[in-house]
Amino acid sequence: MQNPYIPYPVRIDDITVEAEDKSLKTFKFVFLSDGDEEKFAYRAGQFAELSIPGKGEIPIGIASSPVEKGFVKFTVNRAGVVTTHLHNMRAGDLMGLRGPLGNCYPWDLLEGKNILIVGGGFAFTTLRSSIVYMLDPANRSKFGNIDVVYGARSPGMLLYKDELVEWEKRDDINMHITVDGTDDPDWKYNVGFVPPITEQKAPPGGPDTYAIVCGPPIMIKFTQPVLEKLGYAHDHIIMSLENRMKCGFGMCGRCGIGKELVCKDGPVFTLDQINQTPREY
Amino acid sequence: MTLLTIDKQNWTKGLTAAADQYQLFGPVKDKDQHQFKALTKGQVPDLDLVNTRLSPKDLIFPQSETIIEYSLDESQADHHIMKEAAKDYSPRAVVGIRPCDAKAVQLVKLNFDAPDVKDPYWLQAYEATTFIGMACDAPLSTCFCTSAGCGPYNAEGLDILMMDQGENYLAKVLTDKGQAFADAAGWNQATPEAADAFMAAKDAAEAKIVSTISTDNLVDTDLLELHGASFWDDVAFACLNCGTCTFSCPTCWCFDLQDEVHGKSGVRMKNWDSCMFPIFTVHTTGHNPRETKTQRVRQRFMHKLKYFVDKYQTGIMCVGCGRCVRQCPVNIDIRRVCALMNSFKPADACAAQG
Amino acid sequence: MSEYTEKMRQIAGRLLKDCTVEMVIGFRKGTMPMMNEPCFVTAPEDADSLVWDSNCGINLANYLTNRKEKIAVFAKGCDSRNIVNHIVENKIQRDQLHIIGVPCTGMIDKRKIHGMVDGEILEVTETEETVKVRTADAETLLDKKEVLQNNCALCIHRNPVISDEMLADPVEEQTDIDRYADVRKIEEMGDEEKWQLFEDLLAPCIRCYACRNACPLCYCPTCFVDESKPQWVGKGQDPIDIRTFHFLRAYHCAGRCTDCGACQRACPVGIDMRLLTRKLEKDCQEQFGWEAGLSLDSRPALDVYQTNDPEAFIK
Amino acid sequence: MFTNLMEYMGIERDRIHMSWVSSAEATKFIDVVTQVTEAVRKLGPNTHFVKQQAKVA
Repeated sequence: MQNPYIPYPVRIDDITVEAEDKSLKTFKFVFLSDGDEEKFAYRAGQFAELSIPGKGEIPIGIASSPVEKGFVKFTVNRAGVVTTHLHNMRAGDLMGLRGPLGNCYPWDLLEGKNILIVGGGFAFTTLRSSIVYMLDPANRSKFGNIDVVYGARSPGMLLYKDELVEWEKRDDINMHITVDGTDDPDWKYNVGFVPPITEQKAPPGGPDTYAIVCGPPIMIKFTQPVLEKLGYAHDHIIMSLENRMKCGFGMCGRCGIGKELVCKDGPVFTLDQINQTPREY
Repeated sequence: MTLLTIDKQNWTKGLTAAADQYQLFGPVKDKDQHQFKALTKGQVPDLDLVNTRLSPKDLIFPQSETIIEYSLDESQADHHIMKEAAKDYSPRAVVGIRPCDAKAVQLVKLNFDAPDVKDPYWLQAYEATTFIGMACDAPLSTCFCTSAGCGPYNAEGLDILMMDQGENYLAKVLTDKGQAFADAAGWNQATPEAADAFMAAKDAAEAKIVSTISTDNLVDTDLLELHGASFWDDVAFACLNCGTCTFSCPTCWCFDLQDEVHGKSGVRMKNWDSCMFPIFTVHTTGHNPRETKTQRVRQRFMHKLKYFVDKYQTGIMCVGCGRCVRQCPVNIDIRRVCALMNSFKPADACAAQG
Repeated sequence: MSEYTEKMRQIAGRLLKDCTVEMVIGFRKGTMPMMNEPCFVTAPEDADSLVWDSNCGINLANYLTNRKEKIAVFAKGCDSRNIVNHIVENKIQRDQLHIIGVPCTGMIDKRKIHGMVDGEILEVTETEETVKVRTADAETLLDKKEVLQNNCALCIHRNPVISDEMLADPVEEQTDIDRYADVRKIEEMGDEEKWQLFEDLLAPCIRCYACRNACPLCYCPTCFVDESKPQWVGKGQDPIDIRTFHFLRAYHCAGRCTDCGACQRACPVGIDMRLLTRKLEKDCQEQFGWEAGLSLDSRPALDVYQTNDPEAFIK
Repeated sequence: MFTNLMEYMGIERDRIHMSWVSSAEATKFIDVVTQVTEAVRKLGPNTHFVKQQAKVA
């Protein structure tokens, strides 16, 4: 019997500091045992439990993309016991990885459609995974227009800056990068919160256009009416929820919202689905 | 299915014989209450009881259970590698489990033995266990099993169902596992003619259940409207948010995962948790989706009487054992709450908001 | 006791009708013998749901913590002392409260009664002095004094220490009570015997935290057992973790505990954790001459420094 | 009070020691540590409040 509680042993291969305040680091893991990487086959939007013996586990969205082989990446905000410990670990240290867990963005449904991605802060991780997946030469033709609105508090808080610059240069993806504010005179992108920038830049909704939204609650709250105004139906707005989790595969019971479990039935839900559950997330 | 008669001398002898092949658990008297415990060889479970204080769910789902072991000692080759803790899943039998508690195991099984993912610890313990039930001829006034999808002679989840006939026990062998246990115990006096006596006793016992609940409207009531009903503050007011109801409940399965380290070696364990506790859902940011007592109390009742009903379509997540009714320190009564929920009309909610 | 109920309903109705308060906190009839449920009433016509008898042992001060409304609350002697604590500790304001004092002759202990009769108890009725217990096949008349909660039997503050109106004339206080005979007995034991005593006492604990949550003193937003940074106590069923919880919780209540008995009453497995809290109560009395919750003008003993505080423990 | 409670639970009195030592009182500090060490040595290894690997199922 496959034991879903036992993590795959992994080694920290590389650590990148992402944010200027050092609260965000990206961890690149490689699997210690042959075959584990294949078993860990995932799709963009799924998460995994980063498992540190002696400290515990933390559910984190997978930031690397299924088209990237040989490693998996997670961007982690330093907050609680486990993430603080993780931030103090070094390349070469051993730990565990349990997953992939949860559902993913509905890629079969999204095929042939225009995609609007709206992201804020460090919730950009699974969105990065999605963008890399869609931009892969083998996949790009499967999707229509791709628009990305991504905001952070300041330029220094944006994740994956090198990639953002690269994507800006491409003509098969429309990037709308924004920051809440900056005193950098050389800043050549948008300034403003994500919702108004979405209103200005995002394409209108329609049967062939889906929005994927991921960010802090306050951003989601104000982005939702904007998308409605732009003509996005509730079943065309796709969101990824967070709740306190332990097991990650639907046993331990704590992440339930109504009859849905965020860890197993989610974390990805359409706004339509969310509207049918109590808002206990 | 075979019907056996076991005279009471043979009962004790049989259990002693079966103890060679099975680890036996059964109710024993512990101060003012009964509790399920491991039986020493030759020890006879005390079947003259009402309901045990805690359900026997911990025999399969211990309150604290080590699931993973690891070493943090970097001089060891396998340091920081997390491994399944060694467990004993040799055959065990729980003797004298009540039909309500046995049915509860089947409800919990829906969670731990889902089609797509299994909890190996729960499932292996479950599979190793033979359930030998004792029908319930003297229910309490707080028992409401017959209207909770169960009953004093309910056989669901049992391998053997026994009834007390004074001089002897009548045992219905329901499964191969049950037959194997009867063989190990040497119980082989088939008495098919006793079937009528069994039926009569069943009817008599069911007639003794005086407390009932109604659940007929729960399925068709809108989930969100019930969630927004106006009675939750009143229901929750007295609640202390302790874990008594959830810990004594045979169908509550929520748990926590915790690491503990001693020196250089550590374990990860599963501990019972409770939706009554504020920290059950609190995010690292401090945000708590179920911040208030009312929200937590509502979660417990909605889970048992609505979410579960909608999710599995097998009725409510309650077997009517009455433990939470009897043990709640402030007398919050699931029968009363169920009545409120079942008779809820969405118009009430509108009026309350209006 | 039925006079109490009648008067309570009248008072509650009056206070709600004339808008003296927004809510009244009391008890309603329970669904089982020897159980009542704490409840609130906000409409005058609902005042008739209130009841009073010897099954109102839950401490209602526990339901006042951080409330913002204007509240009328029924208070036994112990409840009133905990209300004093609450006011002193700023958990509620004095002017928010209309305290209706309930002189009390003790609450009955359902565990004791269960132990004294065979079979399931179907009905319990009481008079001033007696408790009548009916089971399926017998009726037993018990002396109420014999079935009081242990803390009530030892109570020396049966009358409320603070109130805005009284439900009845004060009852006679018990005198010549030896509150600490069992504590002294433990003090005289050897170390191993003591250790074993608490090992046995706490063995049935299931960590449901009913004792903590029933206690009006335990209002910390996050209890030390629930802290994760740092984590003070293991979360499993290890006996050391269980003991750490119980003795530290008791210590946090030192100089504040009124021995209302809510913890023991709430415990689903019948642990007498008052053996810990009363030891501290005894020491507070001996070392500081302090009894908790008697006056709005003084702070708990461990909250203040006085030059004559004993300091023999500092070597 | 704390010491009393510990003793009440079965922890030997001499295992618990409370002192005020100022940062300037080096010699007092040495004395206190020596005293405590002696007292505890006399009592032998502590057996209570020592958590081994969690004793659970």
